[in-house]
Amino acid sequence: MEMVLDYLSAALLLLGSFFVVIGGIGVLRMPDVFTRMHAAGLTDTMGSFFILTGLMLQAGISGVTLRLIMILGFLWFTSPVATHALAKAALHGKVEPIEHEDEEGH
Amino acid sequence: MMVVGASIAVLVTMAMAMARALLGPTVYDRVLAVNMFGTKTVLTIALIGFFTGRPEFLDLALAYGLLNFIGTIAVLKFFQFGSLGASGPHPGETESG
Amino acid sequence: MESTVDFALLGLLAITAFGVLRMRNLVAVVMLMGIYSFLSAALFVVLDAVDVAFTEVAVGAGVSTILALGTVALVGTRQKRRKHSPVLPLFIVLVTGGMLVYGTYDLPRWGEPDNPVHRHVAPEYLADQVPLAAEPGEALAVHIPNIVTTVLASYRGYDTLGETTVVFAAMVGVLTLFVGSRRPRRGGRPPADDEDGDGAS
Amino acid sequence: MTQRPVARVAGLCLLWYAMWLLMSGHYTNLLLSLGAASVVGVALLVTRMLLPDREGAPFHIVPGLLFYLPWLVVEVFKSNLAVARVILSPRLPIRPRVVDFQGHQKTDLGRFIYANSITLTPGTITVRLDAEGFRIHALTGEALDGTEEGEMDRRVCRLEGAS
Repeated sequence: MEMVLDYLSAALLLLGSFFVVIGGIGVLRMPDVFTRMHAAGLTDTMGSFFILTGLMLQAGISGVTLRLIMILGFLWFTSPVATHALAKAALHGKVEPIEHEDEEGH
Repeated sequence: MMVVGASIAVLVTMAMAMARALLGPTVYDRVLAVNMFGTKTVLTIALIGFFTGRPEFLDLALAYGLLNFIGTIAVLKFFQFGSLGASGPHPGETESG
Repeated sequence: MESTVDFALLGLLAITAFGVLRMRNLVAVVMLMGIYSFLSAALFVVLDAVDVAFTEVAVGAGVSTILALGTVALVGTRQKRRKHSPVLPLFIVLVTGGMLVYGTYDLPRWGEPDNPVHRHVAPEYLADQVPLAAEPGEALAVHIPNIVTTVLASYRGYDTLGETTVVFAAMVGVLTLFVGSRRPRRGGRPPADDEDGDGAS
Repeated sequence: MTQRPVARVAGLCLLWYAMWLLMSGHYTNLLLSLGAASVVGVALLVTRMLLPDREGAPFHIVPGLLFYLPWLVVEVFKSNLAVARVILSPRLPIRPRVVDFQGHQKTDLGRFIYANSITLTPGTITVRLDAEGFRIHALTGEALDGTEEGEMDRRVCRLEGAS
């Protein structure tokens, strides 16, 4: 049982690391601020979800897990609001989103 | 230990977010990078707490998450509602870093 | 492993510092300062200085960013080219840095287990064994469950009070400057347009 | 209004105190009373700010949320995979578009949940939300024209209706 949990936790952490790094790459590769927000969303949603769930499995049922759940909840509630505020502010600041139909970006 | 691997992954992403903050080009890219950096700091502290055996540091991570959000919102409000005064160009314009 | 994280964080810190130095756009500099704060806070956590880490994030990443942006709003977003030569400041920095490095030779060796810093109060603080009363065993044995709160609000209570006073004074100062600059703006943009339903709740 | 404001505030107080107890983990008389005092203080503050209304303390959607959130996590995971594939492909096949559309939610809370759910799934971001509807920035065509959006709309409607 211990070992199953350990392996499961490691797998979740690996998945989380995967999404976090991909999101980071995306933030570097994407051509404008709006498309970069999508990539940053990757790290904020599934990256944090898998990493924090992986840690929860290691912590077991305790106050630590409660705190991890709260961190996850805060991140998932605040990240879309922050992204929306950023998008709205960027539009307000006259940043036009690029709209390609056929050519590739960048 | 996968916790170590995850920490390294998060640190690498922090470096990439910082590259984005350095490159810009608009101020909103930088805000995005700082916000991302903040959430990655939360994850880093959670992970560090685990591999140093001090998960009590999660209280800090909790506070960081909220402060990061409030900071981002405050900064964006600042840009949007134009309390940037009459001096200087609007920060939304592309600037040469 | 812990040292790897230390070095990674320190490296990022150095890059951020150089970025702050090289950039001429002050808004970008303020954003980088926010990153700098988060990095140094993470570093403080690695070094077990939880109270400093907490203050760093609350003050450094939270309030200072806003204060610095307020200042930038007043002075403009471009850094002026400097007119004086950098020789004298460089000299002063080198001398001061050299003196500080010289001073470190008098400090106890870093990482020795029987250094005063490791033997004095920290273990007891962290173990949460010390009652708040002057003498152990007295009636006032409040065990605050949270390390950060214990160190920040109890053992270092006056220190924290001083810090918050300084930050509050700085904030009031900047706000006073804002009040002074409230004349009709050139752009004439309305201060708020609340057409959106959700806002930033 | 199915619940009176007093009941709402009382519910919030209970929630906060439970959270406080779980977070502190130490149960001495002094700490318990300090916690109760802070809960009362916060309750007075938010009541003065008129926050605990149907939007500020939406207890009525909690049962629906228990069904909605797992579904949302799965959706977020799927769109994460899609965006990850886009990022990793060497030619970066993005086709960003901005589209307007209408949601069918009746309350502000429903619109809020829908807009945030859209933003939470990578590949789509709500950039604007007002009385006329939603404006979405989509990373690719597929992120937008899947049936997921209609499905999400339906589910959020059910969530806000299940009071």
